Amino acid sequence: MIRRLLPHPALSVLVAVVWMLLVNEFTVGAVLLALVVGVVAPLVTSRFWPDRPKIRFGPDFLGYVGIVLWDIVEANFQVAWIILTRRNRDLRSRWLVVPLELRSPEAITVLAGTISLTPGTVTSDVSADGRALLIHALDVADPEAEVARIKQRYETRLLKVFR
Amino acid sequence: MTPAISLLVAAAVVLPAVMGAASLLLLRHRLDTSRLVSLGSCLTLVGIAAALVIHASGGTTESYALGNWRAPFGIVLVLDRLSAMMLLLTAALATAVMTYAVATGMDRKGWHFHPLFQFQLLGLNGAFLTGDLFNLFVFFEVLLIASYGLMLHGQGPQRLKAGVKYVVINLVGSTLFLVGVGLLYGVTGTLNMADLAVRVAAAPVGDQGLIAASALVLTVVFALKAALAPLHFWLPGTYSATTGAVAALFAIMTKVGAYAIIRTGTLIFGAEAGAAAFVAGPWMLPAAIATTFIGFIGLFAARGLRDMAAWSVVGSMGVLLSAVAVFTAEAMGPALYYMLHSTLAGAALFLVADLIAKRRGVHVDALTHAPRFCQAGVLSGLFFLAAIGIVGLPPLSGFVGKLLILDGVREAPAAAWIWGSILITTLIGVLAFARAGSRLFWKSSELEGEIPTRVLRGRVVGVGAAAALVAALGLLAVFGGPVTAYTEATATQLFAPQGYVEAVLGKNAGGRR
Amino acid sequence: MTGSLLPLALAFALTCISVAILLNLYRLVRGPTLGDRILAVDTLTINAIALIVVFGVAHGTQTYFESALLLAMVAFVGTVAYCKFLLRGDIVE
Amino acid sequence: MLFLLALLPLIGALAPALAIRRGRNAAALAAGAVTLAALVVLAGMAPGVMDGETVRAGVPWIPALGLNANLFLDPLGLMFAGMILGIGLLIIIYARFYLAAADPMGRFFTYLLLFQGAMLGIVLSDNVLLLLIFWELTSLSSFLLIGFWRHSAEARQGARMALFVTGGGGLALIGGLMILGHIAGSYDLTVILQQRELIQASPLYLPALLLILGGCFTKSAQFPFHFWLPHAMAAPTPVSAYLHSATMVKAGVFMLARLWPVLAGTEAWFLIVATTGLVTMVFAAWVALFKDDLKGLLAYSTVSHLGFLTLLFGIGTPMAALVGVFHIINHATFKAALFLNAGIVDHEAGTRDLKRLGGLFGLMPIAGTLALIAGLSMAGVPPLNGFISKEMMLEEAAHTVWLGQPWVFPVLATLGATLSVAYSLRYIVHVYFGPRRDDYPKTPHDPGIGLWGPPAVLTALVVAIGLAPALFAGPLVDAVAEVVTNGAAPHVHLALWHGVTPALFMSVIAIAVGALALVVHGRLARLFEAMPLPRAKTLFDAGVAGAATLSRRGVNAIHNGSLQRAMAALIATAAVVGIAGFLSADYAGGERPGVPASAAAVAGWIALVTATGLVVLFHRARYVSLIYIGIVGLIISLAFAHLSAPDLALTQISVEVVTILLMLLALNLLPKTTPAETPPWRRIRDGAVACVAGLGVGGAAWAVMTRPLDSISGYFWDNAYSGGGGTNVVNVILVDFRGFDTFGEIIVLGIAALGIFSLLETVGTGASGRRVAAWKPDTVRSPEHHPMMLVVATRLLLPLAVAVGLYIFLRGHNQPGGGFIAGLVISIAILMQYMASGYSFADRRLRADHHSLIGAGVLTAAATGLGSLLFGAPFLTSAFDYFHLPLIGEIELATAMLFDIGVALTVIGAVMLALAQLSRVAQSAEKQPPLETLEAMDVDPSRTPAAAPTEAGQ
Amino acid sequence: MSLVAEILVALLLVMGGGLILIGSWGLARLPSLMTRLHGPTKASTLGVGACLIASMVYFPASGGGWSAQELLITVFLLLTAPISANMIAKAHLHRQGHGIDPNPADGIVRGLPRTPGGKDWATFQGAANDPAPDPEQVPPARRSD
Amino acid sequence: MTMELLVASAIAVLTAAGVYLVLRGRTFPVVLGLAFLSYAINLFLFAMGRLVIDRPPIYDKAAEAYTDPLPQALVLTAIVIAFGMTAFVVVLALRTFLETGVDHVDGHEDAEDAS
Ligand code: NA
Ligand code: NA
Repeated sequence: MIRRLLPHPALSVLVAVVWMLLVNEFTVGAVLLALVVGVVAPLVTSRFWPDRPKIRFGPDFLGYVGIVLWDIVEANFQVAWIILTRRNRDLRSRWLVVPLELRSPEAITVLAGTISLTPGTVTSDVSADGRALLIHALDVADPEAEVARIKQRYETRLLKVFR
Repeated sequence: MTPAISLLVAAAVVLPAVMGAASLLLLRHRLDTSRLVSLGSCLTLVGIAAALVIHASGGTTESYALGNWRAPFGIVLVLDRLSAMMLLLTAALATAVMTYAVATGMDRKGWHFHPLFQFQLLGLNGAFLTGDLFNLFVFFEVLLIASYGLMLHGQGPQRLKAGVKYVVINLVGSTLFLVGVGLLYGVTGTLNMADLAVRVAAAPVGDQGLIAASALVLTVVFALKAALAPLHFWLPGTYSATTGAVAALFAIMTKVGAYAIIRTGTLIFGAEAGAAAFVAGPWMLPAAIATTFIGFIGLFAARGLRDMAAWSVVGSMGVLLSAVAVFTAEAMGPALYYMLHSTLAGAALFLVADLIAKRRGVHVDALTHAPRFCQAGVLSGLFFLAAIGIVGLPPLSGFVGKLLILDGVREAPAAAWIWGSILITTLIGVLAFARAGSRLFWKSSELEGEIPTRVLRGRVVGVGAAAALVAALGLLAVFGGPVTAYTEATATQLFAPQGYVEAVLGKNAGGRR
Repeated sequence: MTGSLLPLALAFALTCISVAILLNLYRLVRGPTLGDRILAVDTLTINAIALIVVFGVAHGTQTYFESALLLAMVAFVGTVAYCKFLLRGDIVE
Repeated sequence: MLFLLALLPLIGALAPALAIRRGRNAAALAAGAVTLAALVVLAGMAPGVMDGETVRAGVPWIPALGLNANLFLDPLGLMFAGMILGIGLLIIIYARFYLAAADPMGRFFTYLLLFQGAMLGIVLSDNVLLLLIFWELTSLSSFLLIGFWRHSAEARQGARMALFVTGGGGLALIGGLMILGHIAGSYDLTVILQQRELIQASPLYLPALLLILGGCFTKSAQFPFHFWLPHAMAAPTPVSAYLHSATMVKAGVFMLARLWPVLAGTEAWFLIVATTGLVTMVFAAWVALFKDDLKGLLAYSTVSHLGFLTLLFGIGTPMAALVGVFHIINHATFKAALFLNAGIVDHEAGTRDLKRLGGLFGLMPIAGTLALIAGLSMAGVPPLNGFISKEMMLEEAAHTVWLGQPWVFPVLATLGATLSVAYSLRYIVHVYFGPRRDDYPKTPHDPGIGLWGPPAVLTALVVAIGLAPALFAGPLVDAVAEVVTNGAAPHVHLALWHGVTPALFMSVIAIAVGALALVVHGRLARLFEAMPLPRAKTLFDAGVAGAATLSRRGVNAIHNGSLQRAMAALIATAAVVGIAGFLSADYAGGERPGVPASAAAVAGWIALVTATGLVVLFHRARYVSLIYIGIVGLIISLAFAHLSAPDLALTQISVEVVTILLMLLALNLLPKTTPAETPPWRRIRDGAVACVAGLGVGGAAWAVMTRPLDSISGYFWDNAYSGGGGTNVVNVILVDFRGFDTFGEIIVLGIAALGIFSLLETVGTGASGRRVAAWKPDTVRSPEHHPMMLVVATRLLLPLAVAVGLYIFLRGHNQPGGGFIAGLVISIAILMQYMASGYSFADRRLRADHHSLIGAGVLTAAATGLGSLLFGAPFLTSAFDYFHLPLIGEIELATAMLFDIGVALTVIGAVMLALAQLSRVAQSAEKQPPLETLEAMDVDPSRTPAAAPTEAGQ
Repeated sequence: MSLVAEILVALLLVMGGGLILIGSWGLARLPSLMTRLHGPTKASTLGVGACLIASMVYFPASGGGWSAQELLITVFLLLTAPISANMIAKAHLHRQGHGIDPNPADGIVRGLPRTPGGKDWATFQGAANDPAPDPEQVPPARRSD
Repeated sequence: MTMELLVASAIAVLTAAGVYLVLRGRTFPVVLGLAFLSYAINLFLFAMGRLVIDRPPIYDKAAEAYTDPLPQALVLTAIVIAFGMTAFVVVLALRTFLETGVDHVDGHEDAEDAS
């Protein structure tokens, strides 16, 4: 019953939070309505969720979010600096291949998104077997080190969040 | 407005809307029920419209405030002689066409015929009743989009090609409509037609250039619908490419344009409108005369009966608008009578053409001689009468209508031109229809054999619907006295727009909020 | 100092965004590839969101928030559709 | 009684059509009975009329027009009615025996009675408009009669020619009579006939006269409008006899007589009418002499005699008019008899060709005798009636001076009479006398009494009037002439012998020379052959064909079906007319202070103009112009946001993206580029039109924006919250103040979706089905259908977007948002799934029936509106209230919200129906639909076993 | 509004505006599409984010209600920007791989790195469960690889 | 430089572009032209309420002046209608192309030049 009513509890929470952000007022009525929406919206869209990723919303999750947010800010300034200062012919832009240990599409997507949002890298494609990401780096001196950094900094953490 | 009458006024728009939606929702796959509902709706509308005509013939104009908001703030429906008459005309035509469509089974040739038909009626009735200029635009769009669907009903390459042209040109027309409406609002600050009449009359001199421009732009839009040359290019292809029943229904579509010209031209841009007073007339008159000639000369360019019917619609619009463009009550009464006539006559001709085309196998409606076909006798008679009606020979209403117009415009400065165009084009029409009929019916008797016809649907009822329209032309002539009395009084009412303004904006106007 | 700092910052931000929009336009016109043009439109839309937000701050109103939210959604859908067309020709399959 | 008389043939016309089921005799009997009944009615009224009483009957028909169904019977009407019915009865009897078994007799008598009724109507009408109705009805019914033998090309052409000429004349007559009525102030003949001075003094007299004469001359086959009449001979002979002796062609003469009191007597009248009559008389008689076809000869003789009559009425003296009246009777009797006689010859001998006839007198003594008498009357030989009226005519001609020349009329009249003698004698001699032949197509003998009886009756009249004119015709002629001349006619004692007058000499010359002419007929015929006479039919046919071709070419050249032309015409007309209208009246510049533009606004403007320019420049590259146009939509949304229109911005933003999706979907199956095909001059022309239109609209916008506005909107501000229950005034206007607009608008959207559905439902059939089946992608395509990252992201976005949609919906009444935008947002969220995960994935999961959504949406909106009717308020009256709930606080419930739900449902239904249907078409175009085998994501490593990469990699 | 808040808002606005400008400047000046992708996806996103945070700070500080709506936009952008970039990159890879309006600056025409698994990148090979691509279908520009 | 000038000139440019494009011979540019005309007319209608910055038509105790809400409502209706029409005409163009194989508005290659 609960499962049928709340097919994706985490999603319900997310939707409820989003709703609260939207209505932007913290009253009992708003919270009640948020709960209703949090139940209803995933319910009506549950058919579009054939598989449910299992996510641990524990300290690993929060840690990951924190690291990514920090990296985003940092990355932006790095890229900004490159844009402002580096001459085109000095750019060491190249392709990187990140082999994946993650298997769930959701996890890979999160990793890919993280890579795109963080310093000088954009996820361009995934291999047809889903075991590697193709990444374009704006300015990288040592490709192997960069790949290793991505795997170590993001993928290992994600492996803990996505089970 | 008494409760009963206001209920009827509301029903004139709500009924087709609800019937259309209901037949979409519930009856999509049940043709028989759809047909019943559709026909029932048409007949009910005839009853409603008849009651409204009787009520309106009392001479008072009344307004119905939608949402209970008073004019000019809310949208009002206005019942006067003209709108009541147009409702009745529409309902009567729709009933005949719907009967024909059901009898011949053409409603099964594509999707959604019945909802589209009802929505078409909604658009027409809304356009005739509304007292708000922007709402008129909305209902123009309703009737246009429904007409696109109906026009393309059954499809096929020719129809699709013609459809593209019809749709695109009307979309540009709609854009122009908004230019006119917007400009008028920008200058006067209102949309209610009665209020516009008041504000245009009171507009400072410095605003009159813009008002005149908007009046003319609106006239161009309406003239496009009314197929006034040089805006008539879309009509022949469109009307001859669609099914007979739809073309017959479309006989009223051009009249919507004429209606809008008459309504805005007498109410908003009437005698009180300063520089914009009847400003469209001098532009329309030569165009209308040219349209008359183009339409009737176009009969010679026709390759088939449906082409001929389409061209004759153009010609009759020319005649109608010639009288309208004079913008006097003396000419408007005849114009209104002719409007009734030409709508029914055009529709009758389209139905007859369709009946003939259905029976001639591969020859369809082409003006070639081909072996005899089934029901040729009765159809030749109907063709003869419909042609007489269209061309304007006695004893049907076309002749009466033309006499009325000749009589009504005789004081106009351009009377000689109008007379000449009407009389000469009548002769051209006679010649063209005589050629066509002689080829279709007489020359064909030289040939042996008879075209085998597949099992024909609507042998009796389909022909009956066409015959009913032809008979209506006769009745319109026989009862010309009461009908012209009505149209004459309507014209008088139109040229005394104070009644309309008072009904919409006065103390007794509808709307309690 | 209060009261003059914010308008200056707003003016600066608005000017930056305006110039950014012109730079996006430059890329739009220059291309050279279709991808560049899609990217230019996408960026322009993102910049438009910033414009709306800064505009809201400048006028002290939050009435335009939904416009920004919707633009974010639409920029995404539009970009995806443009790209999907280049990849497959058919955006819904 | 008069109505009965007028309506009897018209209503009775149904009788033969109905009776034909009982056989030919029944049909003829019915027709005869109707005619006889009418004749009896007429006879009943005749004594009174002869006593000087005018029988009247009338009802107002269309008072607004002055068209009254007024009838009157005076001696002129009586004379004509008598001829119409009397000869009509004879014709009916004759026709019964004349027509072949194969001829559809019911139809024949129906047409004949219709024609008879129309003719009666003309002569009985006391209202010119009523008369015109009957006049044109004679043209129509004669068209049917002439074309009766529809399989014959001559009959068809003759019928058309007659209709064209007489119908056309009728139209001129309409003009003329209406002018006459206009001058006289009434369309009632009785009134008009009293207004001689007024009419002849009017500046409109001449136009009226010319138009009326146009009607009369065409109907009465006056030169140069005579040519239709001989071709009308293709009709069955009874028809010819009827139309060309007593009825149809006499209608023109009747009009001359009827209007004689008000029109005659002027110089113009005399010159036009008398001259036309004279020319026609001589010319037609000359041609008649050389016609080898019996009916052709009679036809031209008819034309000649009609000229004779026209001449008489044209002279303008009362005496001449009296002679005209007399000759109307005489001509009717002998000409009808002769036509019937020609029919007998044709019927019995099998030919009407004079060259193949001769010597029939012995074989057909009865017919021969009748022909001899009637023919001599036509020749004007005493003691027959034709002689008397011809004598009187010559007498009048002898005293007529034409343009100061006294000899013109006498000489030409005598020439006409001479020719008349010649062709009449030729008829008699070349048919009945001379050597008997053995090569007649049939074996001639006298017919039964059914065929010779009717002409015999007429011939008896010929003789009777000839011998005792004062007895048989005198009173009638007297009375009629009295009416025609408005009392000016002298009382004349009609007699065979007038004494030795100039006319007698002229007659003698005519008979002598005429007989001589017959003797030298062969030589004259060669002379006639040598004279190049324009062949009217050829000319007419060429004229009609030329006009038809010319108009066809002209019309087709203008109406080539090109949308571009139509569009250019529309836009150019609107621009020219609109600008001209603007310039035609005063314009004062506005005083409203402008809003300063910010740098961002200028940047936006530059972006807009640049993107627009890019689209125009590169519109042939279709895909990229869709990218450019996205910018335009974006900037406009920004402009709305900037200019205090958040609802508009939201709407524009969401509509924009749906439109782009739609266009991309369509572009997939369309050509990707537009060919360069427009010549430079056209581009310049279009550019010029575009610039004028742009300047016009932009200028109008400028003119309006710079002036102050006094609008009705203050009311909305005052009432939106108190009366509409919302703080977003735009939304309250949409769902409340102007909810009716919105009601129409959602219906437009719904219908558009239905139309799209109907259009695409059949795409798999016919030509388009074949094209879709043969469709090959015209772009290089990546093999990946549904990229993983996209699929995952859009799944997460869906519930969020739905929440956003709900949010936008719920707050619409008070803040920017509302049903329409919410509907679009939710649609976009669903469309995102379609795009990312594919059609079948999404469609399978979306179980809503779009049709039902549209229907339900419209019904919800309508039901909300109808709900107010229950409370006695008008359609769409809104209601709202605030409720206080524990914990939650105050909430507002408004019917407008319900209305907005209808809007949202319709929008979702319409958008989804349209786009889903469109993408379905693309699916059917794919050769190997990968849909069934594929999951939503192409790449999904969680599905692939760990060992898979190495296996699959090889 | 307090001076601290004003300075904070001003700083955020300046930073936001600056980052946006730099992002777009990158879009304008960088040499190839793949490099241009970096500018907007990062700088602009953060720039918008900065503006949004400025707005979040501004309204409560100026006496209006506390508002977190802006956060939602930021989240939304962070969620969608990588996907947009990915799709643009894929479209670009696909077209460059097939030599359609070639632009060698990205190194796509010269050859992309191979995948470790032996299968090609998804844009060129499609689904794992698709049959092996037809040799004819192999992008001509990449055959030399 | 005033907003009025910018808006009026933008309307002019959009109208001109729309007109030029609807006069083209193929359905696709014509549809683009219709879209431009729709943009132009929406702006035009909107401008008829005059230009006002930051006075949205929503009750606000702080604001002492508002924009004219009526043209905004009209434009909303016009946008929706134009959207429905555009969708219809796009599909009609596609359907006609599929049926006839030609995407010329006249159903065949350039009729106007042929005459
Ligand atoms: Na709203
Ligand atoms: Na529109």
